[in-house]
Amino acid sequence: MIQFENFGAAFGERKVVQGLTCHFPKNSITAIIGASGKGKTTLLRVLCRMNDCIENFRIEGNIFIDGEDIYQPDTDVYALRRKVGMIFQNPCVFPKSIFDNVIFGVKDIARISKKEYPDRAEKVLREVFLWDEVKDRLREKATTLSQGQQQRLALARTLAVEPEILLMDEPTSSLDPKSTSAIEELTQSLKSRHTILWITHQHEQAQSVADRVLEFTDEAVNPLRPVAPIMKTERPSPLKNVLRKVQTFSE
Amino acid sequence: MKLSYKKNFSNCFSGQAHLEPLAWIFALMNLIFVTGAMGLGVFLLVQSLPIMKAEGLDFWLGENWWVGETYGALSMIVGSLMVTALAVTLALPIALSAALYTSEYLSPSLRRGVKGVMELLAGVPGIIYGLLGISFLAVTVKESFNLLYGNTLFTAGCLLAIMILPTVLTLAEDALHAVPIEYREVAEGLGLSKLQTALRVVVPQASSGIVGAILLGIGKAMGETIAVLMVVGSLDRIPGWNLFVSGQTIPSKLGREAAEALGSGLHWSALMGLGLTLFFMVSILTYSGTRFTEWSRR
Amino acid sequence: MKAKAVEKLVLGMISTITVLVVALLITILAVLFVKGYPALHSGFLFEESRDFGRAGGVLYQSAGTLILMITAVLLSLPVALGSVLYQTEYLSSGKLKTFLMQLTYILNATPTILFGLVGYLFFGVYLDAGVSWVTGSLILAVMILPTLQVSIREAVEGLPEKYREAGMVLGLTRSAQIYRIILPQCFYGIVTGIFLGLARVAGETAAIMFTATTFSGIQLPQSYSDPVPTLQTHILILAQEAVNPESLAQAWGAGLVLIGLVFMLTLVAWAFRTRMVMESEL
Amino acid sequence: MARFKWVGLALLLLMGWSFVGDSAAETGLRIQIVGSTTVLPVVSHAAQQFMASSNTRILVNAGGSGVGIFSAAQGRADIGMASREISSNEKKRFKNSDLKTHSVGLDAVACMVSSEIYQSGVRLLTRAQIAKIYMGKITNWKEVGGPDKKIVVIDKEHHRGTRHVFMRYVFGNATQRTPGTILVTGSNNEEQTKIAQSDSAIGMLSFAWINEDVRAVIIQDQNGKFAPTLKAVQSGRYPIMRELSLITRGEPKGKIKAFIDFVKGPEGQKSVVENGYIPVGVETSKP
Repeated sequence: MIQFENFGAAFGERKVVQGLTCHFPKNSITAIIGASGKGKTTLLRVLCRMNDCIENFRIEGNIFIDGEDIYQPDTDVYALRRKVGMIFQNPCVFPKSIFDNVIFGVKDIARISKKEYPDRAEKVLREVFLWDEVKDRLREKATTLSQGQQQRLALARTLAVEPEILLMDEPTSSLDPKSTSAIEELTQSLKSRHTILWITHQHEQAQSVADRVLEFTDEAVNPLRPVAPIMKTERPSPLKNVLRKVQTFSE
Repeated sequence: MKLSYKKNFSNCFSGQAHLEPLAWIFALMNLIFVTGAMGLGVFLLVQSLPIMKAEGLDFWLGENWWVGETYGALSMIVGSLMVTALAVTLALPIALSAALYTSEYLSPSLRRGVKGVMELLAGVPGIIYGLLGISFLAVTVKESFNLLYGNTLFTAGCLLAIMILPTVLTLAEDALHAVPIEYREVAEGLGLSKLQTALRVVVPQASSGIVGAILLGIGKAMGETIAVLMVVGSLDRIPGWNLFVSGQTIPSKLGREAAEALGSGLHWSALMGLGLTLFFMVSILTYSGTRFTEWSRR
Repeated sequence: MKAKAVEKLVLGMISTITVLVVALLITILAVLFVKGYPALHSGFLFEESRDFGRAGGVLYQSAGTLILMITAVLLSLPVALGSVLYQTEYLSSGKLKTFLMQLTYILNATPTILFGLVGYLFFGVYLDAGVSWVTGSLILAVMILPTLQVSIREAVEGLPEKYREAGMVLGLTRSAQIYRIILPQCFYGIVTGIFLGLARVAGETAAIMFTATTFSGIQLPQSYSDPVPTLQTHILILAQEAVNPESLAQAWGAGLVLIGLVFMLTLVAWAFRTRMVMESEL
Repeated sequence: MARFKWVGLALLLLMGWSFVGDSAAETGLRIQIVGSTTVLPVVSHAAQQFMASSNTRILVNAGGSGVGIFSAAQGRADIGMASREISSNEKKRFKNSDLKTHSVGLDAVACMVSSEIYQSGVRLLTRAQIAKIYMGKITNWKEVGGPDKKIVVIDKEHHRGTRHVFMRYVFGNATQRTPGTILVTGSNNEEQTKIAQSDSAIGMLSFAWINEDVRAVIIQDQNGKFAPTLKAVQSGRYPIMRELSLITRGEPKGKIKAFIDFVKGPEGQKSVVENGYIPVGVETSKP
């Protein structure tokens, strides 16, 4: 599904990822752990080419999704981003109604007719277990929701455009325990249809949610050591062989 | 380790952006803006070429401006500089100390009140200041300095000082107020008094904003037309060191003769030359201001 | 002890200066009001001026000022909006961006009379529009372009990055990004800019006095090639007659109307700015 | 997005207004008049009356005689107002324009002083004295029999018709440089204001601007003394006289001719008199 080949990324002279080669199979949940500033977020962002607009951001190597190099000059970036959904650390809802938020992406991409909007909204809101909480207040401003609800709303908004890959950048770090477990449970249920990459700081969370773990390490002088303990997976640790280097530089 | 990084795709036409009509419309709008801005300068330059050819350096060094005979802009340049210098000398110390007091000592509600008044006054039209100038200031100047007439360079300078005061004050205050509160806490924690903190910590931190405010004030004073035109006396003569005589500034000269000179060859060109001179003076001021801001940020 | 005394002295000085400045400026406002108020008889705003401004009201002058203001902003807004969005959303070359910023600042500081001169020669003479509504509003449009650009840029660049990114990951095209996210989210910022631009136009005299208005014979422009009466030039004409008590009183009255207009616009801009701040803090 | 729709709508409406209206304006029902501030009051009043009985719109604008002649010659205005003759320079520049002058009245330019000076006894100035004052050779009123006060010499912008006429009388040269000048003014109103505000000023103004703050003095030259009275002017003896004229490019036609005839006719001439000028047809000996 997702294949990094000798991938590296740098902001100007500062390299954040170097020589990464690894594979993420379809319908798997991979947890990515490691200290901050080690290129975890960059790894997710390059998958939907979010860093295109950052001046002096450079990459090397290749990234393939479904066998296609996504950094070709003729890549349809918008189609790519529809295929790859991303959830951020802090939930971001638009100051519009809940309903408008859910169909925000659908509206523009318009793959379904307007009549189907409510159905689509209901479907994805049910998927994120938010339907019962908001079904009576779809016209209210989304900003009135709690943080946990907002994060689930953001997830619903992303699911509504039916991405194949879900990138979650510490989606629970700003949430209370209850919302956290709701999101964790939810992610499990999404596994059947999506390939999920999940950045987290908590090892327990990684172990309970993910099939596999990719760890970005920072070992004193030599920051280059790859560690790839694999949990709850049928296949024995392909990552250990694949992850030759996860190289990070801290300043 | 190879370092042959791919160029990323961050250029303006990333992906399919160049296929969007909106991109082209916006590019067109941008082109209009650039053409307009550059056009202004180029137009002034082209239009003033005949006078440069005819008068050469004497255009800037000549004292006599006799339409149809000779065009020397020195008296207007000197007048502009004197009036601006006077306005700045009067307004700056007052505006800056008031800004410091407003930012560092006033309570939030009082500060908002002062800022409100200043922002309203910064928007009062030049024509209104002109009206105030001819009705009150010119008469006051005439009487308090025992002059024969009130339309002097000094009157114009005072009027400009009052005009730029609110602008400089409110912008300088913004710059001071934007300095994070932590700086002040640290400095006061080290035992500095409030005034020392303000002068040694806050003011240097805000220096680029303050310089910006000052330059904007100078630019505004230099370019003001209508209010100056109404009180300056409009006499094309180098005033020497005496501020209490009538004189002429570049904008007031332009305002008076523009309609008449239109299309009349060398006279129009001479006015354009004046315009170009003014444009250069203000542009250099603005440019050095932005450069200073960049430099001080580093 | 000495240091303390110095500090007290300085503090006393700057507080006195502040009080004096505020007092001076409030006095100016008060003078404007006191001088202008007597002229504001009941129909001042709704009567046309008679006897070349010495009697009557300022109906058409106010209307003319409004017309010029609005056309100028309508002409300027698309260009300002387009060029700012082009610079912030499409352009990536840092050098070009810096250059365009410099250009904006220089244009912003350019004396308004120069816009009048060059604009009149270009629009009025070369394009043969003469002394007219269209010439005046085009000149004013160019004049406020940098003002609008600065405030629109402030709003667009102040938009929290998270909104852009949220739109981006949904696969919105750049155009969609602009009209689905940036324009609605920056609405209050842009409106603030518009009102500041309007206020700037309302206060401008030098650029229009020989390009857009006329002494008499005009009420409302019947076409874009007609001149427009304005409050600003009305005041200028009356002020040149400062000995004549009636005309001077009329000038102050017109001045008060003009200031009222400018203040109103500024206050509306404030109101929108407050809303902008509130929205961005959500 | 809906919020932006009104902007587009307003733009369309406004454009509609300006273009629909333009077709009406193109039918030639609009006369533009520009020029001398001396002629301005006459023409403005006449224009108001003319418009009341006609669907023609007449736009009148100030600017000075130079602007009037120039605008008429260039076709920027239908009629130029001038309070002086077309100079030889202008005749040369606009020789292709076929300028036609239509005299609508006569005006006399007086030498004005502040009322304080007048009251202190300066009632008469000789031509030589005025010349010396403007050349900066006489700088104190006591040299011409007034109080011990410096003279505030007020000049006009060089292109003004009043200045041309005055300077031609005083120096024999319409564009004389006057180093004695202290203040320069533009319109008649502005100069009147400056003379009134000062208490020791001298200046030049049309008779129409004489009032209790701004007084005219008797002028003396080799031909005798000339009091600034309407009688002296009407007798044609007053030395600083000028024609107030309307200038067209080629012979006027249609509405433009109708308006010029209106100004020359009884109603127009009434407004000439009301504004303090002398109607056409009075015999004078021009300088």
